[in-house]
Amino acid sequence: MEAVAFFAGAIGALGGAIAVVGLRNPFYSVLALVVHLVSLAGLFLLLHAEFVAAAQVVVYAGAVMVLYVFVAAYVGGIQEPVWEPIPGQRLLAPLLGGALFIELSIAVLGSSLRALGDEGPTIPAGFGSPEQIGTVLLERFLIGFEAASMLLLLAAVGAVVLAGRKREGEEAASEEATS
Amino acid sequence: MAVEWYLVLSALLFAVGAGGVLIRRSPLVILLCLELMLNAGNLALVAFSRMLGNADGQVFALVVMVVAACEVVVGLGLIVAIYRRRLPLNVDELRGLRG
Amino acid sequence: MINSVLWTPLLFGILGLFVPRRWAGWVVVGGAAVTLGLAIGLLAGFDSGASGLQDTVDVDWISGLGVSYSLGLDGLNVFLMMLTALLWLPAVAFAAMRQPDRPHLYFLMLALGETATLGAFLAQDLLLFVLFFDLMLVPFYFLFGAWGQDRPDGTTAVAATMKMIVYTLIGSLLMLVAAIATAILAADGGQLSFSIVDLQQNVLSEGSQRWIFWFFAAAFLVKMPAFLLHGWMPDAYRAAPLPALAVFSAVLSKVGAYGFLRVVLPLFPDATIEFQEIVLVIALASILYGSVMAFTQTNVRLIAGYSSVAQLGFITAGIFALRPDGADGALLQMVNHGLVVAPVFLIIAVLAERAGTEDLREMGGIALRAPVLAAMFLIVTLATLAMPGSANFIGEFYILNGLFQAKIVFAFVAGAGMVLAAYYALRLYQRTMHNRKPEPIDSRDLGWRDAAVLVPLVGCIVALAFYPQLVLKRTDAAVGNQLRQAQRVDSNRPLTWQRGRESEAASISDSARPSGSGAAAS
Amino acid sequence: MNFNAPDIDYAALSPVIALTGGICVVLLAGVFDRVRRAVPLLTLLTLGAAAGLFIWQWGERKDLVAGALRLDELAVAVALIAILAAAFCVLISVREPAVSQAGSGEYHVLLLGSVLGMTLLAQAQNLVSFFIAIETLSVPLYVLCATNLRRAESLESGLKYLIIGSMGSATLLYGLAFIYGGSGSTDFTGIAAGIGKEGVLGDPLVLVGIALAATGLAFKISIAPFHQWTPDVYQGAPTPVTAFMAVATKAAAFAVFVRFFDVALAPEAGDWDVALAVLATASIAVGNIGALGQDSLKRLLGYSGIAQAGYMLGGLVVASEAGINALVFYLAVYSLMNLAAFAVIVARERETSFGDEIRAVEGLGSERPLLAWPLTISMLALAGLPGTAGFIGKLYLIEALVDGDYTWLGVAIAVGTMISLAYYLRVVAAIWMRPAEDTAVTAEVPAVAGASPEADPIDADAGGRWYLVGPALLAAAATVFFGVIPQPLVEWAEHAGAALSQFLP
Amino acid sequence: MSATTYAWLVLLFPLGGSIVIALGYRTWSGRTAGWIGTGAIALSFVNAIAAFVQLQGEPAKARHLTSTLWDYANAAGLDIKLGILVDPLSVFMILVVSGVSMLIHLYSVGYMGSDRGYTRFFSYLNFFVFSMLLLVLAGNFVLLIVGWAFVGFASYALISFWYRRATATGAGMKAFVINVVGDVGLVFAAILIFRELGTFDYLEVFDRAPGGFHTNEWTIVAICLLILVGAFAKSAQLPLHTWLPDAMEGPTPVSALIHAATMVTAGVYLIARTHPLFELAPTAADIAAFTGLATLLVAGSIALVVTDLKRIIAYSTMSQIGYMVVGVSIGAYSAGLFHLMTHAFFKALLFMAAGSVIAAMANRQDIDRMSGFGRAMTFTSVMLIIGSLALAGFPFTSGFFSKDAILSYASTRGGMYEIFTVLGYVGALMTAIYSFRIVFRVVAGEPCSEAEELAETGHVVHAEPENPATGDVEDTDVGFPGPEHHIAEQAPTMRMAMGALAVLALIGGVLQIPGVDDAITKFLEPTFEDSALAAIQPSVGDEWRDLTIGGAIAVVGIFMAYLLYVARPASTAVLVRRLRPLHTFLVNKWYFDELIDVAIVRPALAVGSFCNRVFERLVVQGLVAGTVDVVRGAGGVVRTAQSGFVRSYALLLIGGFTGLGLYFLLSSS
Repeated sequence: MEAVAFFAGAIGALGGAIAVVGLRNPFYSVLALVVHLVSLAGLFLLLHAEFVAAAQVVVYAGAVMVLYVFVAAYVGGIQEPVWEPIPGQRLLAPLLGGALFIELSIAVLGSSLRALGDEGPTIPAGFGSPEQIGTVLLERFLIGFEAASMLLLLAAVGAVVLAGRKREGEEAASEEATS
Repeated sequence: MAVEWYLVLSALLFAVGAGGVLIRRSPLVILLCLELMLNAGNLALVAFSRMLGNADGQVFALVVMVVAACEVVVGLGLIVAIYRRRLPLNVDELRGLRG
Repeated sequence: MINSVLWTPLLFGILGLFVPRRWAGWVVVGGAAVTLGLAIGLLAGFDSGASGLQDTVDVDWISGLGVSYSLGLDGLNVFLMMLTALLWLPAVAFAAMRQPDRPHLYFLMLALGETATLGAFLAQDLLLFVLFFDLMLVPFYFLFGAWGQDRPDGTTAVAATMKMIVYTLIGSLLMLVAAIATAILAADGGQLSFSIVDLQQNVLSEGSQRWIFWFFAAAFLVKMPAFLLHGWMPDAYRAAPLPALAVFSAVLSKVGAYGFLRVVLPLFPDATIEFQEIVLVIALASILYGSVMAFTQTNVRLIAGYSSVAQLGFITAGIFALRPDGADGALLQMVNHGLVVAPVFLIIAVLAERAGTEDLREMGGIALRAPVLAAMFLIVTLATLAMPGSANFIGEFYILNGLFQAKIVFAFVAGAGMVLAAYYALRLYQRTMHNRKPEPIDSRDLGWRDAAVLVPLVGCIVALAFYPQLVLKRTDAAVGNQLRQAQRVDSNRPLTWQRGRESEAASISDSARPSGSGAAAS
Repeated sequence: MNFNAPDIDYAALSPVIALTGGICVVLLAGVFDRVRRAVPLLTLLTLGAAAGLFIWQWGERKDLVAGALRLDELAVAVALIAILAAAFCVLISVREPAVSQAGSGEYHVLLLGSVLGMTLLAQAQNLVSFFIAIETLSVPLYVLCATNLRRAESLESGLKYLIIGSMGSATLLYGLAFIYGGSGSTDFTGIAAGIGKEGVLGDPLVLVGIALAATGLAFKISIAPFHQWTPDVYQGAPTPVTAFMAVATKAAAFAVFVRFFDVALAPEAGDWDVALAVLATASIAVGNIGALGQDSLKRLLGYSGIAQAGYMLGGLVVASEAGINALVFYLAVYSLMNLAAFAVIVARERETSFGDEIRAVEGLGSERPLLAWPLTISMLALAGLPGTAGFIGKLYLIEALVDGDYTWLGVAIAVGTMISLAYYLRVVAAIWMRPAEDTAVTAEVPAVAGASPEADPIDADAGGRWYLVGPALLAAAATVFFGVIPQPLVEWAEHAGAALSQFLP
Repeated sequence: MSATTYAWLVLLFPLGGSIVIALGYRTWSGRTAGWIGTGAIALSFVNAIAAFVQLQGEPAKARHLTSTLWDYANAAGLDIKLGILVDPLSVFMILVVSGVSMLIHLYSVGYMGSDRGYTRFFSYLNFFVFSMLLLVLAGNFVLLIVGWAFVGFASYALISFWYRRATATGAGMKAFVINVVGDVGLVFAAILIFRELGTFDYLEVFDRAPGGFHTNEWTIVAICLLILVGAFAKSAQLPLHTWLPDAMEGPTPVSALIHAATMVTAGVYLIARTHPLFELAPTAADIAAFTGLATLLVAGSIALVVTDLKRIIAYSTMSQIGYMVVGVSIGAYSAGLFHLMTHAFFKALLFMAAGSVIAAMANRQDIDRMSGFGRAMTFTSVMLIIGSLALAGFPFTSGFFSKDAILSYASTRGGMYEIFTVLGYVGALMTAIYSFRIVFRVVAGEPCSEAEELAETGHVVHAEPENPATGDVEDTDVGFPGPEHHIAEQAPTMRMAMGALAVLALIGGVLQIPGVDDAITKFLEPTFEDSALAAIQPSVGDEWRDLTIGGAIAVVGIFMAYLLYVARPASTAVLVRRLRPLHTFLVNKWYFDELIDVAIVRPALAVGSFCNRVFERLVVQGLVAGTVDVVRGAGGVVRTAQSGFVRSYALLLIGGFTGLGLYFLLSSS
């Protein structure tokens, strides 16, 4: 049962990922990413990470993806030329991707850590529950938590700076550039 | 299922994401691919967390989600700024700086 | 006292920044004069019999790194200090009379150059030595680059200077690594010290000595410059402003040779003996190649430049004879060559002003109405070619003697250098001063101001010719000191003269043993 | 399940808190037109307060907030460097076009945010705070790089930095995940204990994790072959931001690099030291070679930064107290040297129509000696010539290297320095040995032929403004001062090394 | 005052004279400088006489006085003192040198009267005398080398005295460089002596030498050969002689003083001085003797054909020095030195007379253009004849006694040394012929136009000054042979000097007439007392036999010259035609210059040009350029990689990681 769930999730996550990379229209890529994220959330559930899975769906697939969709709609369809201007890139990119995968897999499979080979230890009830996560977060990772909030603030400020109100003179500059 | 499986899947996702950055030219899609890579990391973290029976990894994964969100926000902001500035939304054409 | 000698020039250089342009140069001249006075004071108080350091200053500078600010005088550097102080004065005065543009910077750099050079000679801490050794380049980079002349063929002064700096720093930086390695290996986990005297106590293993030796040698040989490493010299010499070039060629090149004596011989005796012949070959190649190049050049600066290559070859050969007579001669010759080359370049400046060219083929007949100039140049020329009767001859004689006793074949080859020297030096004199005067050349005698610069210098050459013992008396003890390590390693090398037959017998019995040096080292 | 609130040492956290408070204040101040002019001042005050509090905490060595952070001299030293760089950046940002583009409040908030990230990073002692801090450092920088929205280069540099930076973060994250998996802990000391165990030591999982983490960190400090963003981003970003980035990012990233590798990964030191040494050599080569023939000063400094990072990495490779001392010393010196140079570049950028091209400083020696000297000293110091702190820094590094049996890396530094002379001295030559370009004089006319239409307005007196000349002179004077009297700085750096000595292998 | 004090004074006056003249170069008007110079040398001569008197006052055994001023260079075991040795040999030399110098100075006061470099000339000339005296008085080898080099320099300075002539400066350079070769030889000799004996001091060296060396041991032979390099370079012996004929570019008094009377004989002095060493190395001594013999023959043969008046005399000088070298090498020390002295008299006289003639010819020196000066310049002609008679060894002139003393000694020593006697007579025949070739060409015959004008108007011809060697028109400013050199007839000082020398040349032989007296041998005895060879003395009968043969040969030679140049003037042309190859060979001076050119000068220049054009450019600069190119090329690679494509940066990042990861995987256990 668990295996089936895993493979379903894995296929969803992988398929989504490949679709993100492979689809020509960015809008579809965004949608594919949503599929990927949701599948991943399923895998998180299998790993007893309920809170993470929930956050994944709510925050990520929900909020963040909405941003993507907006922007994708705003900037419109972007045509990517088929012609590859960088010599060797087309050959090397998949090659390196493959090599990367092989290396990481060797690291995982070649590791002598016993725990890798089984499902993991029996875990107490409530592992991964919001309560436990909350406790760990506030007891041990308070700084991370606080910093993350500052980071969000800063990112918001950054987004405002970059995409926010139009400032005087900007139109003029952009007109100049187009003319 | 053994944790290995999750990790191998994570590695595959990481590689796919990396490959995507290498071959896609739309900054939007590149951002998506970066998401893929971070998510691969998250999967690994959660898998290890399961393996170790230790919730640290899950908390880490949550923090990574925040980070990913921040990167997305800033990245999208940049894309908008570039678009407003009437510059091509193709990373290959953004090569005024080189040499 | 020794501190004030070292820092006075720089102090005056900085003072010079705050006076009007016209006076900037003269302030630095004043500084050089004060320095010379102080240096003479030090020389007067120098105890010529002692072989150790005198007038020492030793304070912690960077205790964390084991570097101390340590200065001292001994027979090795007392005359090089004098030489520096002595030559800087006329060079600065010569420049001050000609009022270069941007005088503030110009004279600050000259002053900094003097301090750095004095520092290199006086430093008794290996790292301080390296520091000053590198620092010397900075002012000359500015002087050559900013006040140098571009060549019609498109080589700019800046490019030439750049080549010089990069080239000479190759060695210097390797030397920095080597110096650090020396101290660390010698400390062997204990208290780190760069003091040269301390380092002499713990000689490194032969393996370490080998590479460290070459790192140091690279720095010193490039600086001189020695054969094959002189690639920077032609361009830099052609670009440089002559007053700066005078001190550069006269004094800075000596730092390399001095470094061999001060650092390499006592600290790396095994490597020194091992590589003696290689260095000697380089030295001889420098003598021959420098001479041959000097007599085929037509640019007057290059003749002087290549002649320096040859002369420094002699000096190196003297040092690497690894005998007191050779080293004494080398030290004397350093002083002599400095005393000679500085006026040569100043005279070249004077000649170029009269001829409007620096090409030998377009010069001639300047002696016509310039008897004083001709006489000065003649004396300098004769000293350059080490005419017997000059102190230069005594220097070369000692060097040849040392070389002869150490490696007879090398001595004969070096002897050929003396003949070639006669040719190129005299050729320079003749082609500029004698023969017919091409029309545009202005044969004017020295003005009183130039004479005031040149005549005392030539006076020094003549005075030293009468009494070279002035130098030898003071160097002898220290030289013996520097060679002690090498002697210890190679015990069959006699310190002073022995009856030929006795030393022959000694060497036979030594070679009968399995390994003379190995036995001594254990 | 009962909740045990972690023990929070407010005194030790006070600098971080001050920074956070400052961010809020500045953000608010930026919103109101009345007080907007005071934003730079407020920023400086914030930085000053943080610096003061850090200095107050100097000498403390303790774990904070359940071991997430560690306050020690290394952290304080690096945080001070970052704050110093930020303060310089605030000064040289006055009248910077990018500030008005981004909005003064936002610009300075981002700056302070980045500083906050750096101070956290310097103290980070577990993987989560490490990762979040490095992102807090980076994300504002991505934005800052792009703040000159009118210039295509600025946006380009922002995007490039973001893409490569995120990729580096992802790699780092992946590595951290592996290390977490291998060691079972997120605390540095726990990791050290975990990977030091029999059976884990030398495990491929951990080693590949180290490789991934090394890649991510090496990217941050511009180590070849992960350096390629550096020249482009340095050149494209607004110059004050470049200055800040070049100095502070490097310092903070080095701090965590040291803490992570020399503490957490110390048991594996025998595996990573050679690899990092090779990377250091590669950086020295690539940085120095790439800088030759560059016409853009910022780009040149970018490449030079790659090379300098290579030198500094040596201090980490040897994993000794001396190495850390040397590294911290060099970081401080490196900051001074670069800040002086960037201040001058900013001045010339505003004063002439040549931007950051090397032409902009031609004839500077006779035109503006007060700018010429700092740049000259900076270049000579970067080249490691004696009389400047750069020489002492190299000496310190090489000494540590030789002491740690990495003499060949010391030789590589020497060789790299030789090559570097060619471009550093080229700048010096431009300053002193060339006449001023004619067009530099006609600075009043903004749109000279060939100038880009995006060219920022020209301020013909920029070279005389105190907030540009002052920092430049100050940094240059400090460079010379510590070149002549290095002992105080050496002692300062020695504290940093001593702070880690108990963890070192 | 002791002899050494006088000796120091002997040195002091010329040096002081030189400096005083030089410093006052603007002050001295007219002939003041000449008189100061002459006076200084005269004082020096007086002191030399005083030293001689003092030395004779000492007992014979104690006639080796040394005196040291100060330590010159004393370190590392090399003890070099500024010291002199006063013994009969050095006193003999200072007498000859200062005496002849004084007369030549006197001559120059007149002769150089209108030269614009007058002061400079006397300063140089005084300096030369100082140097020469230093050379002979030096008490150790180093000081000897100093003097040796100083005379070389003085010679250079005076040869290229008219420095605007390229030929003069070239000749000066040649002389100097060859002399430096000699110096280097001496330096090595000194160093080798020091290595073996541990001292540079003459007396100590001679003292230790017999104990230090076996006869003909390689070291002592090497030392002697090195000394010979010095001696031959200075004394113009084969193959280092080529500078001497060219040295005739100098003013004639210079040729008389330096290149005839004094400096060139320094080699002879040196061999005599170091005779204890040579006697330990008979092989070296024989080499010296045979070289001297070869030189005397070669030079004599060349002198028969060259047409430049001064060059004939120069070759004759070489030839005569050959005799002296033979003499001192085979052991005839006093005879050799006796010949040195008489040669100084008559050769100086000859040069002075030649100078007078040349002045009358407006500086032309080709004897083919001269004739018939007998009437126009009676005094000069008489002097020329006296000098030539002495040179030819005409009975009872000074040359007659001195030259034959050498040959007589050789025949007495016997064995292979007979060769020297026989070939020495052959040389004597040539000497007689060429010396009277001069006389007959210049004095006899129809007066040439210059002679005629002089005889009729009493004025010397004023021609457009030209370089006798190249025919170029001279630049008429300082440093060119002044247009009005004086002839003896019109200059009393010249006449005084020549007259004195003529007397000496005629009667100088009386000092040592076999069977009558042997003043020189007696006087020099203390110096050579330890010599085995000096003890060999030909019997009076043998000597007179040889003198008779020599006298006969001289008469025959003069007669042959008469036949060739006076009785049948056309016969020379016939001879030249008949013996064309021989004549060409001789006129080209046995092709020595060409040989040296091909063997040494050209290779050196070729090496120089190779170094300059190829080595410096390709290797030395190539080393730099190559490195720069490599670095630049690498820079190109780095900058190409920096393509601006962010994706390629990402690629490198991933690639870099892959490599790094691979390394870690490989290093994992």
